[in-house]
Amino acid sequence: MSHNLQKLTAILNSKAPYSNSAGKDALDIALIFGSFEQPTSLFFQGDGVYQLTQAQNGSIIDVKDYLKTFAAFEFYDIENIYVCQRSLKERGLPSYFHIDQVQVLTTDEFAAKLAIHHTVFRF
Amino acid sequence: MSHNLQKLTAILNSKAPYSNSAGKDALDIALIFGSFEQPTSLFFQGDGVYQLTQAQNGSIIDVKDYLKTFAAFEFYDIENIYVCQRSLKERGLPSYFHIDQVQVLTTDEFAAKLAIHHTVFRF
Amino acid sequence: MKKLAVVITTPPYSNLSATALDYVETALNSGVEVIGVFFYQDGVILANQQVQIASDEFQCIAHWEMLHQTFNLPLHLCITAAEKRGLSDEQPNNIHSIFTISGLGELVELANKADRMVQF
Amino acid sequence: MKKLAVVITTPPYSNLSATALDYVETALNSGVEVIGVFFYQDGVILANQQVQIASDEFQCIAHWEMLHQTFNLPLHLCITAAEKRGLSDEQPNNIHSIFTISGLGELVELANKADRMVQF
Amino acid sequence: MPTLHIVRQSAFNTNDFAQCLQVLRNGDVIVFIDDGCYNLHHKLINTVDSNAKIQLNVMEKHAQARAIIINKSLYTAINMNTLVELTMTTSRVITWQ
Amino acid sequence: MPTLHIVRQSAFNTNDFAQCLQVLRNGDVIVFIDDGCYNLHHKLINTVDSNAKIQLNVMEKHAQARAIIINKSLYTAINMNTLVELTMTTSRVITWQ
Repeated sequence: MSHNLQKLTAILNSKAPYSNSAGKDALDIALIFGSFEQPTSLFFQGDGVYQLTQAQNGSIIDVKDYLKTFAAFEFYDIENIYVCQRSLKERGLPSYFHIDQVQVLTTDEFAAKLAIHHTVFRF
Repeated sequence: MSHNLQKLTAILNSKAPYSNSAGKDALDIALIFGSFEQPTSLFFQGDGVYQLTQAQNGSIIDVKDYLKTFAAFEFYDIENIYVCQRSLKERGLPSYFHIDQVQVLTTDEFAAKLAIHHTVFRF
Repeated sequence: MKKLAVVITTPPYSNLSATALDYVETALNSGVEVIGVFFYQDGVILANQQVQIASDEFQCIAHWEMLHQTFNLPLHLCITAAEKRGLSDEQPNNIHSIFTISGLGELVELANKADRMVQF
Repeated sequence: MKKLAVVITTPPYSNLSATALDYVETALNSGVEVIGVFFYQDGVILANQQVQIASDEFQCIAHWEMLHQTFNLPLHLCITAAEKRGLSDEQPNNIHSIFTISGLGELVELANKADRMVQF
Repeated sequence: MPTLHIVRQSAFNTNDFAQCLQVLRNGDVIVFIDDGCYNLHHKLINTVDSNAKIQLNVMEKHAQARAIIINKSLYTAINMNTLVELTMTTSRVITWQ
Repeated sequence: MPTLHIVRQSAFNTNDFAQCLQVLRNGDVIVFIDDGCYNLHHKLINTVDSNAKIQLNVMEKHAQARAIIINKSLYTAINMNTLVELTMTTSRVITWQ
């Protein structure tokens, strides 16, 4: 495989975690890119921010809780994790999350960060 | 088949016609209920009102234009066709349509009509 | 006893279909007569025998099979919707045997016979 | 010449996938090098040989086959997404032969090689 | 002749709940399930006319799985048995999904 | 380094276009395709900062199929060839679907 370490990939999450499989599908991509040592950033906007909420428990509704796998991001060197402050506010959500290293960004900062990436997948 | 002519079925359309197959799936149900002589009403709300817009032409984008089949409603004795006035207004759409017999209802009237039906399918 | 019919339009890889299953199972266990479940739109994918769900994830189909057998619950597959999604009653190992191949006429029948029809 | 890769996540029974096809065909005809199309999520249903679309509706798969043959266009099927939706490379008459069975590693490869990656 | 409205979508993401509110009638019953539970904290909920005697219910386990706090002075937390009962005691069901 | 935003959903139905607007930067390019064409008549379009030099394009045949009138003083009607070109001349693509 040809490596180009300059090529940055962003995964933009826009769906809530359980009713839709988009979050899991995006996670699978993130982990593969991580395991191939591709620099990858995660963005959470809109209902996607619900994927970061503390104290969720999918097992209550028979979901294998893929959110727990988020703890592995560090192992995969996925260290750039950004959440949209405005989306949090609109939903009355606090700025603490079930994983560390989440950076809360204003819309301008969020837009600027997204714009340094070469590829953006949105789920 | 047991017939119960008192049982009224409503089909509530909420999706625009082309990008989503919901409109076609709803139409198939309407025509089957019609062919079994079941009293059936059609409701259009939200982006569903776009299914009634005049001068659309799916063939431009390779869609077999199921909207043309709406002309068959009369033949199937589907005569109660209701559209939400508020949804039209929000979208800047006029009150004329590609089929006759469409009744434009205020939200209260729309809600009242819906509430006389025994079964409501929403697509 | 009141009669219930259910239409399922959500795919098996979404948790929405687990909710539908939960609802039907609860109805059956509380003594409601469920006269049939009709699978339409993406709901039909459940009937594909080749669907592979990781073994540590919720096995929806095994649960439906149990309900079908325990309560003699009719599971109707809309064949038109199924064919659009690659299911075929002409291929071996394709449509799970707990499903009855049906058309939309069956939905008319269910709507007629049921006291209440619910979509999931 | 710039290299393009495309990811398709929308199902064949939606007009959204016809747009994706139109985009890829236009790119190929205008001389862009399309290094691969990767089918993911509901996009994988296109690869199911048993999909039956009424003969008077747009035959998406026939068109993809033509592009595959004319331009030697690689069509990658994400097997994990496919298995969730009832496709199987262990069954006969199941996955259309124009598709290459792939994993998400192929998407990494495409993202790396392409100058631009577009999702449809 | 109340209608049971089963709301399954987040109003932050789609227009479905807004459409549901447009057809609400006095005495109707709402049950928030699945992603519909997010609507407990959406401003649209404040547009429900308090004189219209709308029953607001939440599927407790669906809210709990999502770590959504239920204000029990506003919402009744229910289980699946209650949803089945409500299906039978109301006159029709509309699922907003 | 402009971003190409491909908008495929109606803002009357989902929140996607609103999210797109939140990440718009000066000089970005929007193309409305599929149901995204309905956004030409959505009030959100008025929130696009006229000083930000955002290019607004519409896939002409997608609008035409839907009988959507294109105000050509505001929008550039394009074909699929132009979308392919825009993909290559901008720096990245985000698809809002």
